[in-house]
Amino acid sequence: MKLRRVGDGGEFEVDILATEGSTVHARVDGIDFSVSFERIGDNAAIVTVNGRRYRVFGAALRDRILVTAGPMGFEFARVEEGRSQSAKGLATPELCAPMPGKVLRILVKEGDEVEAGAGLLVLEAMKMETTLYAETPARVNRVLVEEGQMVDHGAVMIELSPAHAPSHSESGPPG
Amino acid sequence: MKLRRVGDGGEFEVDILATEGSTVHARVDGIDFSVSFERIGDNAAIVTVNGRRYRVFGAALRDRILVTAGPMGFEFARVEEGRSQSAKGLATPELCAPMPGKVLRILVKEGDEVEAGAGLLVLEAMKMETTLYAETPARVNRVLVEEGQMVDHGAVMIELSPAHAPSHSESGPPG
Amino acid sequence: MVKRRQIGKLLIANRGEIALRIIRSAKTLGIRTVAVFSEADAKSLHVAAADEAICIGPPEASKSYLNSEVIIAAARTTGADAIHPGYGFLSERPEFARAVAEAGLVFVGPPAEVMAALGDKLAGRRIAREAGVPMVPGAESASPADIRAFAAREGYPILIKASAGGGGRGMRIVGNDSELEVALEAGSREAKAAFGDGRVFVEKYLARPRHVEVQILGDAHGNLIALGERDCSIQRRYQKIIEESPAPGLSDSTRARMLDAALALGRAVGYLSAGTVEFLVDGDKFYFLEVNTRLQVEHPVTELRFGCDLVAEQLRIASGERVSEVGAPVGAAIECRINAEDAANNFRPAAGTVLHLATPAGPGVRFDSHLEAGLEVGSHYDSLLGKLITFGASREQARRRMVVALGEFALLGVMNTAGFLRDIVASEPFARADLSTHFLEEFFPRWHPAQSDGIEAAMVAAAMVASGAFGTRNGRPAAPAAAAGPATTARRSPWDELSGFELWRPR
Amino acid sequence: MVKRRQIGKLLIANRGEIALRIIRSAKTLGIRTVAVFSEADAKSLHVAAADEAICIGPPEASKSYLNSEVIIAAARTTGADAIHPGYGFLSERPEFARAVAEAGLVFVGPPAEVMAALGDKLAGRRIAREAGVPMVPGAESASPADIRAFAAREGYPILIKASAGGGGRGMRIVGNDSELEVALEAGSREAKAAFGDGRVFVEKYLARPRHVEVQILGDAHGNLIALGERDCSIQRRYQKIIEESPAPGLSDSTRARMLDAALALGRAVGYLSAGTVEFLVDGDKFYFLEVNTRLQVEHPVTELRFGCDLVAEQLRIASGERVSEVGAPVGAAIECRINAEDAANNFRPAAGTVLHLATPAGPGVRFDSHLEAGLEVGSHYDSLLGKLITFGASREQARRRMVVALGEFALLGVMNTAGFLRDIVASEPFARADLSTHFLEEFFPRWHPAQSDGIEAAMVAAAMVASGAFGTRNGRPAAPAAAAGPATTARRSPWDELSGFELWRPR
Repeated sequence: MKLRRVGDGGEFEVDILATEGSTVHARVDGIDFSVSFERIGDNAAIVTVNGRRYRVFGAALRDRILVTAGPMGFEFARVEEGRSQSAKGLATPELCAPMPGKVLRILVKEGDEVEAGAGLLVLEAMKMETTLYAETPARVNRVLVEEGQMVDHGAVMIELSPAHAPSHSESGPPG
Repeated sequence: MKLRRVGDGGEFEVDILATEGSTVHARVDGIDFSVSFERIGDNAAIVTVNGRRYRVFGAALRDRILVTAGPMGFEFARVEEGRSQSAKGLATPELCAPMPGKVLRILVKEGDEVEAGAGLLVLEAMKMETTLYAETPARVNRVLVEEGQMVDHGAVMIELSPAHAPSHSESGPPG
Repeated sequence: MVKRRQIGKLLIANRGEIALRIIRSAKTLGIRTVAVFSEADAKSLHVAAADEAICIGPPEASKSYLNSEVIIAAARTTGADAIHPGYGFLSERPEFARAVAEAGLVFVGPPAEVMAALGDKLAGRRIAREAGVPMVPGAESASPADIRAFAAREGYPILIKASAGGGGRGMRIVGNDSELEVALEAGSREAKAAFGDGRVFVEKYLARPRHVEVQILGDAHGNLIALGERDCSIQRRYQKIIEESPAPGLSDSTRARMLDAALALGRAVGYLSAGTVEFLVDGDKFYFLEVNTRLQVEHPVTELRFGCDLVAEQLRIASGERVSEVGAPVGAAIECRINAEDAANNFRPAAGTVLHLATPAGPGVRFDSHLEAGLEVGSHYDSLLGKLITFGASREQARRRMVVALGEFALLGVMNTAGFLRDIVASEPFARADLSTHFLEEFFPRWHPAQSDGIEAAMVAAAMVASGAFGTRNGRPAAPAAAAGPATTARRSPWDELSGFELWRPR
Repeated sequence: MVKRRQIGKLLIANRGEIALRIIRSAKTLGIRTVAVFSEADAKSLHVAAADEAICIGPPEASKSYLNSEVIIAAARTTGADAIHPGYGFLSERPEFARAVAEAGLVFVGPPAEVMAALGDKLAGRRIAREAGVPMVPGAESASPADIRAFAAREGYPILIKASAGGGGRGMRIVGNDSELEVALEAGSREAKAAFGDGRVFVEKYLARPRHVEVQILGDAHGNLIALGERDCSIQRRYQKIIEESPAPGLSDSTRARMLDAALALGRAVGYLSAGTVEFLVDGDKFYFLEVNTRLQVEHPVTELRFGCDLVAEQLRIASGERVSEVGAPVGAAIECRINAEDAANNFRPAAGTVLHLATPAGPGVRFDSHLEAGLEVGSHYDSLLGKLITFGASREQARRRMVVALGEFALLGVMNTAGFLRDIVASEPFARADLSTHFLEEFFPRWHPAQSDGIEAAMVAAAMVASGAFGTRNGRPAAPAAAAGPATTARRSPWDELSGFELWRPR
């Protein structure tokens, strides 16, 4: 299956090939490796990779897959094959709210073609303004929110379609 | 409804009479009083009694009701009216295992009439021997376990019926 | 003659970890506690921990935690006789301190006048200069001509700062004459928007300074003591993220001069309660930065070294008692702030529900936090989830304990900075204490968990979650078996537990 | 010339809180860790915390944690070069220490000969007497005639003790001649059954003694230090439940003489690693009790006062290094052992699954525990769930912090002693430190939560659980709403949440 790291938009193909006892043979982006996977609770496991053991917790939450390995947290989304086809070149065909907040400013309008790095929308949350950028060129199909509107985590705010080139995400470049 | 404190066998009658907002009017053993009951989670609440607030957690586990109020833990069992009738004079008509363990010795046999305070059975758990006593006179109807047998928490080990007098429990007198 | 006024009931005008922290100390003094909470915090730990709790309004801080009238009314309603403001929110607002006093209540902090004098950056600098505290060369003027003259004298780069501000807002680094006018205008505008006061001042920009601050504590009997220093150089966008005490590598003579300077400043204003005098340190020179007239977020590192309780001291002082005797400091302490931010994605604020939580513990480990399983972390307030503090006989022991403790921390459901912090504390530059306020830009310019430990484990686990073979929706277990059964006595093989899922079949 | 032997990988031959405690210290020293576990402990925190883990057998301790061959084989398999035995299990078995050494591994503890000499009560008493340590008047004989003569000389009551034993097994108090024969026979039989050695000895019974012990630490370079004392008087059936340091009310001269006596004894045997010399204290007199040749459960109270890490010291000493320099002790520390026992019901062992857990934290609070939500507490091992330790500048501050910290503790699913401990620590007799080994019999003869705080709250909550209006089966939430939804922004009234249940309608 194909998963996407939420934020940086990096995609990878991961498959579980086989298991023998507690050993899991996996393939990530064409590279095969084996891990030991021992469940120690409903959503907890000890995963050993290259002799290093990680206490891992995992859960699915709405459209996201949350995983921690030690203190590190990861957020993934499943890239659905059919959808991925129809929105080729975009990691997601939608700009969703990465956290609950208030839409401060909408920087694009329907029909706009935007370049990679163009600001799409400014969200206010936790006393900070966060600008959400296009990571690749895209076309703005629909804007579903208004300035001043409160949005929940995951709310679709802008619908996009591919312009000329590959992938997009709701993350901004490091500032 | 009638509840029994597991261990000391004390029974009390508790009813929720009414609620107004977060105020709960309750009656315990005929005495009416009011508490404030604010849920703060699926099995957590802040309960205020006589101006003192307690963080309370509660859950039903098999035949038991577990409650904590601050650091204090309580274990209750519901006394079913019908059953209570048929085994009048006994808090429980059964001697159940208060913890998982091994039956070391059975001190009675079927048909025995025992006095209050008589040892019924010795259980080994956590490196300690625990003798389970009759708190009131009773008659041993059936012995359902053998010496050396491992038992789970809550397993019925001995069935009792009333002899002459009131209540019984699986707790021992302080030693 | 100092007026003694026993505090019987304390209202804590704050939330989160600091509200809980204050409640704990108040309880050990036998003081009853009143929590206030916005509608977003009704289920929060500080509400459960207090003896009483009262709702003060909707989630927006301006309508709840910043609403001084409602808070003072809550104190009246509950019969509280004192208010502790914590940090942030109303803690440095002289008008709040004044209103509390006028309502006949004890304000746990310095008097409003002291707060007002030191809270204004220009006035604060004047007081510090008069007290003989070294200042970064600077000019208190917003005129481009004056500032150009200053820059010609001291050289670029220079720093433009808001007089009324804090937290980096309104700050601009100016590298040359041509940038000056635009930067001045923008800084002033930003200062006006943020603080309602557009005044700015300029100073010499130090290339690689450290941020070191001195904890002071004064009582109404004329006692004023300095409880060592804290190095808070590791900052991101002027927000401290790692603090420690003592400041590594600081010479004894510099330390002594810095403590003396802080005490001189405190004496000049008759400082009362806990306060912090912040300095920029450049080699063995130090320059006044500002005074924070409140408890700092990072106060625990001082507590661990001195074995004292700064909140208890504040409460003692507020009730007219003397500062406790404090011994010489021992060992070293480090604090890491764990924030609800996605460190991999430009530290974007994160929100969510705590689905699983593992908190560190053990010798020399303290975790001040309001986190618990089920907590909903929203977007209304700042992003601090908890402060992990370690103590050791040496800095190296405290540092290693921090690495181990951060390794024990796990929080599923809210993206946070724990992994980022672990990588920093475990790093060579941090181990050799190569500290400056540019530490992160220098050594961690583009930190990413994908370069880190555990990414393979996470990817495999994610694939298993996606396919339903591991974890559960919303972190809630589906099968009641584990909790309902008796203590298991036989270890099941992973195959037993997992074989029901299709993914575990070869394909 | 002392042999240096760097420990690269340490196997911890224990479980529960102490295994976790040892892993933490080893990690801070850069030592890799190997956990061993029985089939009952596969999901336990010490297993997750270690760098490696290996199953050593079925739940029965005799087949796992007491199985020295399997444990030594596990060390070989994993390439561990040292074994830490913790406390309990194999920690005081000289034959295990010998087998570890013979396998070419480092045993973290004293040499087998020292352990053997001090482990035998009679031999231990002889060594102590020769070292000039004061002894309770006693006689090393099992003959009724000898003992009658002793009693005639010293007066009743006298105490019969097992030579090989510990933990109170085989102990008998004898009040007069007529009880003697039966008690002797029973004590000897019990000693034989428990320890395979029926030898007993007698001594004068002290009416109201305190239990005070001295922590010693010796290295292979001839250094031996004493790290203060601990008062462990509060015991139930010879099991310590509350310990503290310093021993309240002990005069400086008595303390100094006691520390000297402990050091003299340690020097007499060339003591190595951490050990504890236990005394009975009667006013300003003290008498030798026994030596524990291992880490004590209650070692954290010493660590908090001295700012040291006793496990790290053990590991340093085992690798041939010197004991660290330790400063003067500061403040006071108290430890409470939270056991899985139903305090209201004759301290019956309790078992179950941890459905909900709230652990205390804050300034001066340390909680050493392997508890976490979901842990299954079984009946195979001892009942210790965790140790809550508080530190304060004074005993009173430590005590108040303990009361507050115990108040924060909540554990749903396993009956435990936290509430009982809170009542003790909050009590007048404890506050005034009226300590003796009879403390509980004197002041808490029939403690019961029903006389306590919160019973009404618990009864109402229980009624609501019984009717399905509160809590959930097995502590598992039924409705996914709270976790699945976005952060709530409006507080729901209790009515909204509860009105669906029939109980909430008037009836």
